[in-house]
Amino acid sequence: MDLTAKIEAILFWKAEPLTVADLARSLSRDEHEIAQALETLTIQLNGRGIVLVRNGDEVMLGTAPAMGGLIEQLTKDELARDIGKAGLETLTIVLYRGPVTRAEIDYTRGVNSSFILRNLLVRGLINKITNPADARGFLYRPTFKLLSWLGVKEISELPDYRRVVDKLREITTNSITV
Amino acid sequence: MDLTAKIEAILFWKAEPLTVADLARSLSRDEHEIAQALETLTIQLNGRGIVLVRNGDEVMLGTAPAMGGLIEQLTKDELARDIGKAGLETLTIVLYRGPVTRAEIDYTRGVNSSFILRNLLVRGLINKITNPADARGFLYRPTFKLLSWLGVKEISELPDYRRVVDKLREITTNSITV
Amino acid sequence: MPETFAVRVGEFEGPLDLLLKLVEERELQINKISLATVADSFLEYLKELPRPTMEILGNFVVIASTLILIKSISLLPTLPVTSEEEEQIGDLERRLKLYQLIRETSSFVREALATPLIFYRDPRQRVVNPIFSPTPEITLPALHLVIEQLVRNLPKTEILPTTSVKRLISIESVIADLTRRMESVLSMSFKDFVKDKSDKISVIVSFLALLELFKQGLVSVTQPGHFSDIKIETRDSNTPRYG
Repeated sequence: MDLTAKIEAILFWKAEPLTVADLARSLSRDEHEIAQALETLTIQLNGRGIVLVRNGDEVMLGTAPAMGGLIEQLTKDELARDIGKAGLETLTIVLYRGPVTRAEIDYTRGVNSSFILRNLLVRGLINKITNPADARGFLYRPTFKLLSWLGVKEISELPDYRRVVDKLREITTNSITV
Repeated sequence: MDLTAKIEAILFWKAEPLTVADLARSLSRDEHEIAQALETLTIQLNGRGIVLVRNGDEVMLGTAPAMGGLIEQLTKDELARDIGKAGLETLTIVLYRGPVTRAEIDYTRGVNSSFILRNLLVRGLINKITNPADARGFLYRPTFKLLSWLGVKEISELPDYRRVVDKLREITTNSITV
Repeated sequence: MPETFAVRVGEFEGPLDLLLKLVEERELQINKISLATVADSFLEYLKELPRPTMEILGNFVVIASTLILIKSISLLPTLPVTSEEEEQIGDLERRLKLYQLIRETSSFVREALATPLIFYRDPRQRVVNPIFSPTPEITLPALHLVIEQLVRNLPKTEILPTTSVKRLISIESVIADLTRRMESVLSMSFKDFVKDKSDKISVIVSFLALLELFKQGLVSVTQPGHFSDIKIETRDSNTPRYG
């Protein structure tokens, strides 16, 4: 695989801005080679759905500017759609057990929750904070706006709060291996 | 912008599995046009850093399998790929026989698979969909995560896929129970 | 207990796994003859199964019943076999072949899991400016309903379900029962022997015990005609015989 393809793969996966120096280090090449490969990548992406975005010495991949309208429409559609059973399940676990790890959400639901968590984040129903116990992980908690939408001033006003939390804690405490 | 570029932009931006029907709706095209554009996209991405991954009627963009080693070095996450014997057998049945019912998995393994299925669901290696033939039941099928672990763009790239599928069919054809 | 046998919670070796191991150990093909050959060894394992895992035992006994059928046909060729039983035997052969193929293939899958990977974009990175967008479904009563359901469906502390399994009689106790009743009646028919055993598994286990005694030469089994009952007699020469 050539250098251009490697850069494209890294930028695609990272989904955040990287400097030319970052790329040079990751790929064990000098910055001049990286800069040349970035030129080639820009040309290769011409007419495609994604483009190379440059900002000072930082680069990242983004959707082509001509796609702006389409993406805006998609965002609107996404927000208008119901969150469904998966969304309600994930939301209740975050409400009753938050701040909570994804592992506990997954275990409680019995399925993997990564896509639905993103959806709830985009909708501003939950937010994530760094896990003090594990710097690489996150904890999810309800937003204040969600609480006021539900008309509760604090979490303990949720229906049956004490009993549900005790039950959830009892069952999940010893079971999560992640 | 042509349809292929639009699909590429949506898949890039969404970063989650989309069905052909989802794309058709978002782009106001019929599914046949989408399917053709996906073929074109697969060819256009040939030799690039990213690939189109297919799983049943869903598609998603991922990094090219040849980049796996490179990105694995860059990722700090521990990739826990250790799966026990029961898990491997169940994954094999889901991969080569899926979408498949729990009854068929149990029948094939000769033991109750509910515990191992829950484990694989939580790890995001399989997911379940409603069984079109039985609304109360589920069918289990591989996820994009499982395909990515295996480094294949679609299930038919699995080792020995054709031979195993043919042999499985041959054994089960005159079966009474399944 | 045979050292190759291990029951591990969540990842135990099932009956097909065991049966396949027995056939492959002897480098045999999967067919009726090889299954009759390994039936005894399989039933030995069945005797050693730990008590608390009734569901696992249930899985084993179902397979055992078919093996006993195969074994008894090989011992008593005159034994009448229904077409349903023929199917049962054919089905076991197929299941074992199917399982063998899956197990073989799972080792390819294990190797494939070590090859380079495909990576996806981290979708969480896309959350830039969340726009508060609740939907009408998000209400306290709806959330309450959902959490109650989740709590109910959580796996309980004991992982394996222990219900739904018929009570099983240990092979040892059946052999003891058979011996005791033989001593008092001297000669009895198999129908008498199983008459107060209503469920299929008890009959199967009884039949297994009978075959075991037959093999050990403790009883003689006669069957006057193809469809007649099997007669069981002790081989004690001091006692009078009839029948």
